[in-house]
Amino acid sequence: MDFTYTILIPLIPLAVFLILGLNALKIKENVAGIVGVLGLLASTILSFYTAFQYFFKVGKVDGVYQTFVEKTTWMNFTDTLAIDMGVLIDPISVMMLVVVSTISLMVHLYSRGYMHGDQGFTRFFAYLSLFSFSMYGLVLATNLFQIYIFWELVGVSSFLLIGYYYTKPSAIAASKKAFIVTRFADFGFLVGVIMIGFYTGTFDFVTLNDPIALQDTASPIMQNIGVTFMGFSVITTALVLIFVGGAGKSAMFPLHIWLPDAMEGPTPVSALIHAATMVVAGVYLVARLFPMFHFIEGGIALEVVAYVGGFSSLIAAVIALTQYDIKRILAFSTMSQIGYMMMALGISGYGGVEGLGFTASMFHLFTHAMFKALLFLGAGSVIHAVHSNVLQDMGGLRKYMPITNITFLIAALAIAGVPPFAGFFSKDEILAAAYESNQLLFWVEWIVAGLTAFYMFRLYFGIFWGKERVYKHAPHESPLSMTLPLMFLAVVSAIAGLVPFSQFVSPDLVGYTTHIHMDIAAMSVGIGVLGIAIAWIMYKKETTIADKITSAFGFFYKWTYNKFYIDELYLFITRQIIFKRIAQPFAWFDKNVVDGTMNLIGNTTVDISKKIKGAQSGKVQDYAFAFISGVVIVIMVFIYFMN
Amino acid sequence: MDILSLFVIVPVLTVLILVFAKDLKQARTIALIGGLVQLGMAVNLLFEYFKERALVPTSESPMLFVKDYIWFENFNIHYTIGVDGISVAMLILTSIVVLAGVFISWKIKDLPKEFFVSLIVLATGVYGFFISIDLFTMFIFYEIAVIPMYLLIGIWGSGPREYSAMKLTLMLMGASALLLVGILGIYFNSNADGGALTFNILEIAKVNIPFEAQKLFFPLTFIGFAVLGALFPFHTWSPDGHASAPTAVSMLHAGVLMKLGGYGIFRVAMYLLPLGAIDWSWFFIILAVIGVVYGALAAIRQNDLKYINAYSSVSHLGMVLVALLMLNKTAWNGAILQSLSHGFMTALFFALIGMIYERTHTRDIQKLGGLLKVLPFISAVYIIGGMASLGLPGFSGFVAEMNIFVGAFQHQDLFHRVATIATISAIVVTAVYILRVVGIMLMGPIKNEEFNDLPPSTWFERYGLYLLLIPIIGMGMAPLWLSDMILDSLTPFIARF
Amino acid sequence: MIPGVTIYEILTVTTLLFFIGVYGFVTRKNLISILLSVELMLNAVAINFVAINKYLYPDMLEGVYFSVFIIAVAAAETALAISIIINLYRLVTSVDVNVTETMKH
Amino acid sequence: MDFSSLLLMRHEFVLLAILLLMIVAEIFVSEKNKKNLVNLGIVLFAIHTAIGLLPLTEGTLFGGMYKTTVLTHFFKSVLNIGVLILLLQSGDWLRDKVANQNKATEFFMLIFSSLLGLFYMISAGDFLMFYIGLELSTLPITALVAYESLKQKSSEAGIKLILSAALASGTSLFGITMMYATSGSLYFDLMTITADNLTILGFLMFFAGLAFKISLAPFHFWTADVYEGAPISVASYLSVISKGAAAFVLMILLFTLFRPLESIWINLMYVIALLTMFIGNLFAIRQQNLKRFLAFSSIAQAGFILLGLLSVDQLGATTVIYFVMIYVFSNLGAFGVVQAISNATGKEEIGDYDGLYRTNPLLSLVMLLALFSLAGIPPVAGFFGKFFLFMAAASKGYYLLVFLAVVNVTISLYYYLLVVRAMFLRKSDTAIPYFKSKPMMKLGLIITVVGILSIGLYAPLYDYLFEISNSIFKL
Repeated sequence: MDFTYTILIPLIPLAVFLILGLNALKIKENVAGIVGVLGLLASTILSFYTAFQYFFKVGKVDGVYQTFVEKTTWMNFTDTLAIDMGVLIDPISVMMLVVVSTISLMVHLYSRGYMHGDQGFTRFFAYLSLFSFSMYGLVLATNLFQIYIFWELVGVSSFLLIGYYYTKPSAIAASKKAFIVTRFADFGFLVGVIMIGFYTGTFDFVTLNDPIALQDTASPIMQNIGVTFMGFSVITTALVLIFVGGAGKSAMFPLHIWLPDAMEGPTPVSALIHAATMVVAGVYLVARLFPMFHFIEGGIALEVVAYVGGFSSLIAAVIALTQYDIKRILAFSTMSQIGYMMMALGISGYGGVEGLGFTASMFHLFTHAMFKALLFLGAGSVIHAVHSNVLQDMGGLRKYMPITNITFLIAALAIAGVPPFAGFFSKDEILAAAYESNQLLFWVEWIVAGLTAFYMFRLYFGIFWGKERVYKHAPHESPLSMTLPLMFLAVVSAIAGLVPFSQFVSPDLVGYTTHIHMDIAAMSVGIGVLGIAIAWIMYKKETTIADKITSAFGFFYKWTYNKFYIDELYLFITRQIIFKRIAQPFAWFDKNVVDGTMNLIGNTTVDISKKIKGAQSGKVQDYAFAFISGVVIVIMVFIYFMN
Repeated sequence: MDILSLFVIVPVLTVLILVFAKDLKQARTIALIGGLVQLGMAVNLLFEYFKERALVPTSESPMLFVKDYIWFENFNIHYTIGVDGISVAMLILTSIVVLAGVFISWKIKDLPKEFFVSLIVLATGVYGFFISIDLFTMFIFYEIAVIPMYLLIGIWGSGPREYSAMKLTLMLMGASALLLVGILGIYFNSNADGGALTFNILEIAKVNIPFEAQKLFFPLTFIGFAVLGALFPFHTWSPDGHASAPTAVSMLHAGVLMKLGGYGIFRVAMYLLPLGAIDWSWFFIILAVIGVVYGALAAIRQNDLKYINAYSSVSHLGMVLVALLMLNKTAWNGAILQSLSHGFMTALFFALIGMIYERTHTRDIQKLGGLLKVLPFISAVYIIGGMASLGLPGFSGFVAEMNIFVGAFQHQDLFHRVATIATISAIVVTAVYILRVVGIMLMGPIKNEEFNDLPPSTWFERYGLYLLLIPIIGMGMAPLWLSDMILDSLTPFIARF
Repeated sequence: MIPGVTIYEILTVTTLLFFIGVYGFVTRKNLISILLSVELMLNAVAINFVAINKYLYPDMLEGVYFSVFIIAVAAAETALAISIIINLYRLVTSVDVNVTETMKH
Repeated sequence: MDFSSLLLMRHEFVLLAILLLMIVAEIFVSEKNKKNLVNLGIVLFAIHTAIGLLPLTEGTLFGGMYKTTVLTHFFKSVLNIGVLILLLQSGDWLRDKVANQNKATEFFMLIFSSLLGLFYMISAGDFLMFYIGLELSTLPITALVAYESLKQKSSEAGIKLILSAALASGTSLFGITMMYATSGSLYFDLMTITADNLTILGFLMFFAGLAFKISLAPFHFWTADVYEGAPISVASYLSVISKGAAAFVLMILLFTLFRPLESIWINLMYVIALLTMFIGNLFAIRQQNLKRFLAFSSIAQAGFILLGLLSVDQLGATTVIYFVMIYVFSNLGAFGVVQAISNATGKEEIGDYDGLYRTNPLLSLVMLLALFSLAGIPPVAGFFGKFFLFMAAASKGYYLLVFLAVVNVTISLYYYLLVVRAMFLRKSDTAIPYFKSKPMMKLGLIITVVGILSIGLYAPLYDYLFEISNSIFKL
């Protein structure tokens, strides 16, 4: 089967981007919307066609999913090392195609309503297309460098979209922050990529992930495993660095600070980029290199992934408890859920059921994309109605916005892990996998599950129940263009859990069957329901319980509310240390010392010139004296000293 | 027909015709035609080069279209010209930037004729430099390229123009003091294997100059050229010079003239004195890496757009030097690509800065804001330029930097590793200062009422910008043909190491 | 050739004479005196030539002729110098060396 | 001895003839037509120059007292052309200012005698001839320095020059006596120079006298004051013709007569070259008066000349002559512009040149070219001159000296650019208004510009020089 046509999947959005971007000021809103949606629709159809072909027609040969690669050389580094461009079709990339297409199409549709009347409508759609192009390219990348290239491109699309409202200072700051933090992480990624390229001689995923070569210390890839860098094998170091890149994009602690601020972008953007697709790129990256992570030095790098993921999910869940900005709550929730995925990858084994963590992670990525996008779009709908993101400005909206209410509830139940919604299945697999391999992480994640349920329902009750506020004009349900995607996603969120995911996605590309782990399911549902119940008690009607708890845990509350002051720490480091203590002195040093030295040379010359002007005294006798002295000195030097 | 000498003859003819121009209109028309012809020649040369190269492989003849005319017989000074892939690329860069410079100077008011004459004299020097194989000729063209800067900055500049012009000229001429000694040293050692003394680079490259001489003359030649390439701590002419220079001059200077430094280092210092290069590389790597990081950090705190761009040039060209000193093909390829890429990018930036300044009469980013709203085209191009500058894939900067990083990483010892990683870290700092400008100047609220109705970009400004954008994106999207052409031309160089 | 006087004595005298001239040149305040000092130096040289010729290389008269020329040239020189000094005197009514210090640095 | 062999002195004879013709003409020309004497003088000199260009056989006269070779012949022609340019440039000044006072003939006579002196100095084969030539070149020019008898500065300059020159020639002669004592002759051919102390002493004292004429530091102090006080054409003559000839003679003597003392004078030249370049440049930086400015600049240029001497071979000889030749054109260009402006407006300060380009573009361009040539900026001739001098020094491994010399080039560039700055960069409301130069001045400037532009690029000239400069060792 020839999958060359899949190259069109990214190229169509690129074309749309160029058309809209170059004529951003000329194209009318309607045209832009239609062009954008149609373009993406085409890509979506192709994606689904590919998925269908791959999973059900040609992908499996002898029970193993094949990897299809189409590529061409893009640039040569050395005689052996080159960057290729192309498409790689394997289970996870196809799965990602489906996710990206679905969410992106929904967001496109939704944006037509949400962004209606905005001045930069065309620009917005151009950016969305650019993002889609980059994300498809990332997903289909055949090698590390290609993925890095598109990695950067999604970063810049994200930057452009967060800064979409470019006259708003907070949006500018957020876009800068997002870009620079991820850029910092990409610095690690890049070094990692270069290290891999140098020590293994290739960037190619297929070569790198070859499990046989990875287990053979004489293979070209493994030859340099013994070379150490900073205490670890270079390849482990490289993998950890690559993970740093992934952690940056996926908002893992401590590189997560950009994600909440990124909510300054229009809500559809948050749904698409900062909830469903781009932020999971880090997970995808680790999954992409999973065989390497797993086999190199017994998976030390993978352990790092697991703990970072686990810790991030916990800290994000805790912070989410106390936030009031509804999009930020969702952002921390996203971070927490990605932590889940990372953790799951981290504890996963390789073959057969061992690979449950991997499968679960991908599964959760899939389901999470659906319900988290739904949550964001729902939140967007709410914000659209009340013109505020703050929880305190909302309440009792269920009467005004029935569709939003229901779909939001479905999503909340899904994320809380209540069966039979999608989240239940994927989370169950994750917890089961964790239980098998790492008890500590299991318990952490179990608690997080409860916290998740609590803060999600705090949010839900806060918005749709509780006390009704005084609105400037009565909130109303959003137009069909917005509610239709909500409904579609709600349906998907409800039923996606039933997909037999492990049949399609597994580390060793051999499908296997999973079943629900009843004991673990019971535990997780239990704590989930408990969380919901507490939220019910506290927030369904306005009570003072929350305030009491707040004051009881005053110190802890303050720290959580302020996100553990991590932002402030960064600010301190950047503004106080890098800007004031390093950059400023550098600028000063340049102006005064380096430049000063050059000027000093010039000035000294002129000064000497001034000082010696007295020698030309205008007196002929002085001249004569100089003349005679010159003769005498020359004579003395050449007769007495040189001879 | 000698298609290379045309690169000198055509500009000279342009100058001679320009002398008879009566007013701005005539002057710019002549300059434009001259520029177009030069661009046409450069593109034609590229195709001719490919045709010829297909017939004559690099191993047989590193340079093509070689023409040799005896000049000063007694010194064995020849006017020898020829090109390889590197010089072809540089010639294209030059012709594009010159043409863009003419577009940007479309409305120059004061002494238009003289302005274009000086500009094209400068271009002549640059063209000549890139086609020379003879060191003496090369040195002459080098100085011809540098000297018009004095008049260009001094007459048409702004701010402390007299000071900046003088500083720039003296520092560059002071550097050529070292260079001259270096060149003479090479010349007088060019008979080390018993042949005749010669200035011909290709001939000298066959000679093994004694190690002691290489050790002595490499740093001289290197610094001589590197001052033009803004090597720390000899870069200080650059910020002041750029800040005072008129737009087109900044473009040409940063875009093309500073490339003479890297090119010269490569073609002369390293090609002819390889042992010296190996011996000294550690020292200059330190300076160059300092330049990379330091330039980027210094750029963070500047408020004058031109200073930001000047320091960014220090940083970017520092990378060129680092890459050259890494002594392998990949890094060299990166260095040359970076030269080209920086040439286009920085010219683009200076053009944009010029346009913004012309409209708002300030270059202080703190006084500007929200330009995206009032000057959408210029701002959008600025953002694209910024993205290219911070090494975003799809633009030329990325291609160049990746080659540099991968090449630099080929060294396994700790020193090179640290240097490499420090260099790579600059991409983060670059992002900071680029986004700072974008955030403050292009985004945000409009800070000054007067800025609400600024005139939109004119056709000639747009042409100038397109001219520079096309190669930036072209190189970024499809680097293979260019980088392969350069890689191929690097073979004789790597053979010396 | 003066009996009883060696060339060294003569050369010592002329050298002294020469440096007296130099000394006078540097210290005198009157332009005419300076001119006289110069004459002393030239005369010292003239004597040198004659003495060297006579004592060391008596078979050719090179030194003697040279001294004749020196005297002649010195005369011309003096004439020229005096005329300039006179001209200067007409302009500033002084022949002190310190009136010739307007151009300096 | 055959009288026709006296034709070897053709340069001198023709010059003498036109000198005498001028005297005769003075007698026969009526009061009204005095101005035409100037034209006559120039035309006569042009004829002399033309005759001088005809080929001449080599040979010696008077038992070796007078020698002529292809090289001296060539160099005399260079001096002729230089003086011709100078006369063309000063033609207006002579007609407008000098001829009225009935002093035009004197000017020509004095200039011609001085040039005659230089010719004899160049061709001298013994110290007597040399001394006479030297004095014959100095004394008339001293008279010319004090030429403007109504100006105190002119007289001051004259007295400074004559006193310093007398001191210098006294010292020099004293040195000659020492060498006479040790070597037994005054004929260059018969002198046997050995490196004993007395000879070295003699040589050093003799050198001081010649260094005075080339204005090498520390024997240069008279230069600036004299140039400033003298009429511009005289300053120009001093800085170009007289200095160039003296440098040429110095080279001949060092390369031939004093060759045995090579180890001594190489070091001496090394030190003096550095000292001269630095002193000349450092003093030049601050000058405001263009004549003083050019005086110090010419001191620095003299320092560069010494670099060529360090390679004691054909290469060095060629580069020195080549440089001097280029220097003649460059410096005359600069002096010419100064003179043109001084004649028209009487202004001689750098500050007066502010905005000159906008009012007098062509003059400014000539000045620009001349200054660039002096500074050594390609592609004008000065670059080639300097570069080859550096090559000569580098060929013997004096890289440090070359480096310091190029540093000096940079310093000198600074002050040359100061003048360029005034002319091109500045705008001024009181800029010198546009004036039309007279045809002679134009011609004078055009010749210099042609020289400046072509000498460097036209390589066969250098090759020809290289060929003939071998004859220096025959002297």
